[in-house]
Amino acid sequence: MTVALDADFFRRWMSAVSAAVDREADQLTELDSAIGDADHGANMRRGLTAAVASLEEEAPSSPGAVLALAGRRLISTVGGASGPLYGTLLRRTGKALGAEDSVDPGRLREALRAGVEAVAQLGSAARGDKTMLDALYPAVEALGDSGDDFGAARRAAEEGAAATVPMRARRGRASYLGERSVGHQDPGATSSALLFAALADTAGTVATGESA
Amino acid sequence: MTVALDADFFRRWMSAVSAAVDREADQLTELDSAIGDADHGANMRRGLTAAVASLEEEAPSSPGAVLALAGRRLISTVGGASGPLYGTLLRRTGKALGAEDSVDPGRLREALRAGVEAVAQLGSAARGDKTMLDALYPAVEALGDSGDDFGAARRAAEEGAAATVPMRARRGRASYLGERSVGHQDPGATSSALLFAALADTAGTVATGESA
Amino acid sequence: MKMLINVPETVVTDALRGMAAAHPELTVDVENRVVVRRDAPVADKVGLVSGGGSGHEPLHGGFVGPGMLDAACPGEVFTSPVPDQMARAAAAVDSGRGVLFVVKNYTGDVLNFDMAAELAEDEGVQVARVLVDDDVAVVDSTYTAGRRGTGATLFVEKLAGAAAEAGAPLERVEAVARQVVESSRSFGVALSACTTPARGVPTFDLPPGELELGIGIHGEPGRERRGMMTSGEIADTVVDAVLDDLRPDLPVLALVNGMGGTPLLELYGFAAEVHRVLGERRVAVAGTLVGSYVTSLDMAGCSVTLCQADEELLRLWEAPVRTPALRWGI
Amino acid sequence: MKMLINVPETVVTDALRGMAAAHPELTVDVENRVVVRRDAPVADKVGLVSGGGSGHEPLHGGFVGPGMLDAACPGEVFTSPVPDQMARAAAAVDSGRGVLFVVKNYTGDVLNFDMAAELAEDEGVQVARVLVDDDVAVVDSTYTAGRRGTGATLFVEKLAGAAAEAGAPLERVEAVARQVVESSRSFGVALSACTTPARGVPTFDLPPGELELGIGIHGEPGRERRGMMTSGEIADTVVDAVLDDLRPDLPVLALVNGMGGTPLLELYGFAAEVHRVLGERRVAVAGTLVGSYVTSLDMAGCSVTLCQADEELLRLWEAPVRTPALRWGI
Ligand SMILES: Nc1ncnc2c1ncn2[C@@H]1O[C@H](COP(=O)(O)OP(=O)(O)O)[C@@H](O)[C@H]1O
Ligand SMILES: Nc1ncnc2c1ncn2[C@@H]1O[C@H](COP(=O)(O)OP(=O)(O)O)[C@@H](O)[C@H]1O
Ligand SMILES: [Mg+2]
Ligand SMILES: [Mg+2]
Ligand SMILES: [Mg+2]
Ligand SMILES: [Mg+2]
Repeated sequence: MTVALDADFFRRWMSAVSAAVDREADQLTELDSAIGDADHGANMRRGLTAAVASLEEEAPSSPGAVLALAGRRLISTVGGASGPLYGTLLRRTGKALGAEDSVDPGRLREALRAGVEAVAQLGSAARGDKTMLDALYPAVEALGDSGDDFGAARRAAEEGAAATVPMRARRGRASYLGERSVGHQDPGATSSALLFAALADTAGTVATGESA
Repeated sequence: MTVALDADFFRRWMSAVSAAVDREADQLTELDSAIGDADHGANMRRGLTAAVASLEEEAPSSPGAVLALAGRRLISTVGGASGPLYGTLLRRTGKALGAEDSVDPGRLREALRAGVEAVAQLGSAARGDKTMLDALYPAVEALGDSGDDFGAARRAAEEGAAATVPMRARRGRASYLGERSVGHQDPGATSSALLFAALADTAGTVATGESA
Repeated sequence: MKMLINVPETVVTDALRGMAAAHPELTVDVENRVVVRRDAPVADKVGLVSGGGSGHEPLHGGFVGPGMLDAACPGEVFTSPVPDQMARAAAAVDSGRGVLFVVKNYTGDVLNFDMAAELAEDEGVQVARVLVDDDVAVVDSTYTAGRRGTGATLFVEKLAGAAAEAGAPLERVEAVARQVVESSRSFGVALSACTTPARGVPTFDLPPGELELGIGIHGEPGRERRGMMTSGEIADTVVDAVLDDLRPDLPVLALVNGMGGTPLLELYGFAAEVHRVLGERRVAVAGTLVGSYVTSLDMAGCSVTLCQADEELLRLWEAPVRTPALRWGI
Repeated sequence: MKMLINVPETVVTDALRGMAAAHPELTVDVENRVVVRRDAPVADKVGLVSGGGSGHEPLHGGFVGPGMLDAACPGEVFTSPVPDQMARAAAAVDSGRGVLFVVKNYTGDVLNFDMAAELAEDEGVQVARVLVDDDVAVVDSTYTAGRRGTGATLFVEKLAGAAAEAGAPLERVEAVARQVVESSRSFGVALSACTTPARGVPTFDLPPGELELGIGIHGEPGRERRGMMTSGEIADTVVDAVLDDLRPDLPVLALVNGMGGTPLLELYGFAAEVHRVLGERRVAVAGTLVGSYVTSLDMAGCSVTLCQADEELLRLWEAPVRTPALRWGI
């Protein structure tokens, strides 16, 4: 069953990400303290809380406008590496979604692909560098051609995050550690997995007709 | 048996104090960290090491000169409260001993009495203030009229030091603690007990004819 | 870990309120997190703007004032500030002659300052950017995010600040900054980890009897752990690491920097050892600054930055400066 | 506890070697442990000499220079210096107009400075002495050694130093110093104990979740232990303790002082709270100095010193000063 995803769906997605990040903030910070600077949880929480507040206040009416606003808020409230990167992910995805009132999952998948590409370009990073990209790329692929295999995307993101453990970091702070970055899961890849888990949860409530 | 105490006796006394302080330095510092600033052991060790070195180098020929030199060295190497106080104790005692080649114990006792008085005056302190005076006064008294009851003086000094435990300090750093100074033994009284223990040990080797 | 704070969420704005109270010579916009010298924009002067995560104080806010920065933008603890801050700062200090962003080389700082530059340029401010990347503990290769920016930031801000104060145009101020970056290298050592307010426990475990070599200034672990060393041995290791990468044929300016939790008494003793090693290596020292200037909260440890200085840089170093943390000549 | 030292026995002389290396404007006699401003004795100027145990850096050596101290004498860590040091310093700085000893009120300091005064007077130097006793945590009565000297020492050295620099005679310099002492009070709080090099473990146990009120600057325990408080609550407690003893009807100079291990970020946040409390208590603030100036090695914590200042003291405060740790106007 293919559903049309409206602005409300995207708002609920963002709320679900925010809730998940709230719940997992300490865990994200813990991962970041092993190979980074112990702020990823606080960063994501601050940004998403601000984004959700803005979405409630401004209530943008299109999916594209929702993600673009959320992205802008991340950029102007997070700082660090994750602020511009996640901000760009959402902004570019939103831009690619255009101004329509609702989009189908295939369209979302293409937009996400553009968003992830923008992240890779902004951060000059590639798959295997032990970053959020190692969760984002496989997740977008796993959405499938019709773009609605949200469950697969969630699993792919989680596996992608787990697969960063043996990697040696080549981008971001963890790269300073050289070999010592091996053996730890990347915090950004972990938060990306939360992004897709929230997407699957949100889609699940749509598919079964539940309200959020 | 009354013996005449010569310069060599006084040098050996000072060496014995130095050795005792070396041995007990950590313990003195430990006591000082409870109600002071954790330096009494290092202070006494530094001063007595310097004093003994000077005594070896200059080899003063009279008991009075030995104590006066030791006292001056304490003053110029220790610092803190104990430097001027112990320095004054030894200098004044030395001065009171005069320039003779040897002195009898009764004379030493009178000289020590003058030295202890000088300490009390310099520090504006009295018995019961929880200071070195609480070991010094009883020790000098216990030397007896003939001044040769060194064993009794040692015991009196030790008891005097132990008796500082329940006192509330009224002089020195410990006084800052008010009621919280109660329950700890005064470090200066403890080092004074070492002074008299070393005197008894030195006298013991004289009495039994052992050499140091 | 106990801290002298209200709640972790407000440490940065609380500190800004304190700066406002203590430094009437600065304009502190607490809400927007920008510290600006009171007389900005100074007519006909290139503006110097820096910023970065908080927790490195006095860097950068303590370096705002005549002869150094025009504005500083503090982020959350160890988190780069957001573009809006730097864009606002640029607008506040631009006299029409352009603004130089002094950016420590971290992914977050680079990305956020780049975005800020776009915003500022949209508003008609000419922006140049210099990246500070002096930390030789990081191998500068395509396999890393490049060397980190640490102690050399102080030299860049002081020397480029003096050039700007003297009326140099943007290209010249930028060129001075670049020269300082190219002439400066640093290396740091931690004796203890630091504790961020948000986390509340040390960022890594450093057992008694061990130290961490090649640390950054964000509480990250370093590249290597070693048994405890004496101050003299640490000086040998640190200075040699720096000289491995920088072979000065001119006199150097030396920053003997405390990481925050190291007493000044120890730091001066370490400075003596640094001078000993530099003498043994036949490196002439033109000036030495000893203090905790580029810190990691309460981390115990030290870093050494050497900046090879020609006559002009030395002149710029001597030039008057008047900031909360660095002040001479005025 | 790890330290950046060689061996505990040489920490003081190592630090003096470092001061000598970093500060060519000072004459550092490492062997005799005296730090003197290079141009001493300054013709026709009263000499200002201070000193005390080491471990409080930058106090006192960091305050030697034009407008402040002529010489400083560092003792061992937390141990007053010996009389020979102060006598030597007095001889080095006396221009014939006499010397003022600035002495923090501790039994050891008092006794050693008194002996030094005797020695100096034997050499024909006229010596006056001022005792600094500002710490309201100690009840000043016949049952104590009197209030301790802590943060007010900075104000005494700065303000009397300015008077001396301006050419005031010994009695006047002494009178200024006394006025500052009478007008200043302090109170301190520890969040952690400090560790002396000789002992190597913290001087007292301070469990997580507790702090110590009314501490001195020698790692002594304070008078009272309390559950952990916020920065705002600490400011209320500390400022009120000071104002209990000092009821200013003039504006105050405020020193918001870190004990050594407290990050500047936290200290500025605390300064904001101190200002808030002073505002609530209707005390006007004429100037605020924030930093770790009178420290206890690596102790985490803070103290507040308030000095009620009339027009003349404010003028002396503004007067130029040029020392390693305090510098403005020149
Ligand atoms: N160049 C980059 N490209 C893509 N992702 C990156 C890059 N650098 C860092 N990241 C991601 O950002 C995460 C760290 O985010 P965060 O801790 O919030 O920022 P910071 O590193 O500035 O403290 C890393 O775990 C990684 O996934
Ligand atoms: N006013 C005083 N009169 C006599 N003895 C004193 C006085 N003040 C301190 N003391 C003695 O000095 C001892 C402390 O010596 P020390 O630790 O070496 O010096 P400081 O207190 O300066 O660190 C105390 O335990 C006490 O016995
Ligand atoms: Mg991080
Ligand atoms: Mg002591
Ligand atoms: Mg960060
Ligand atoms: Mg002492």
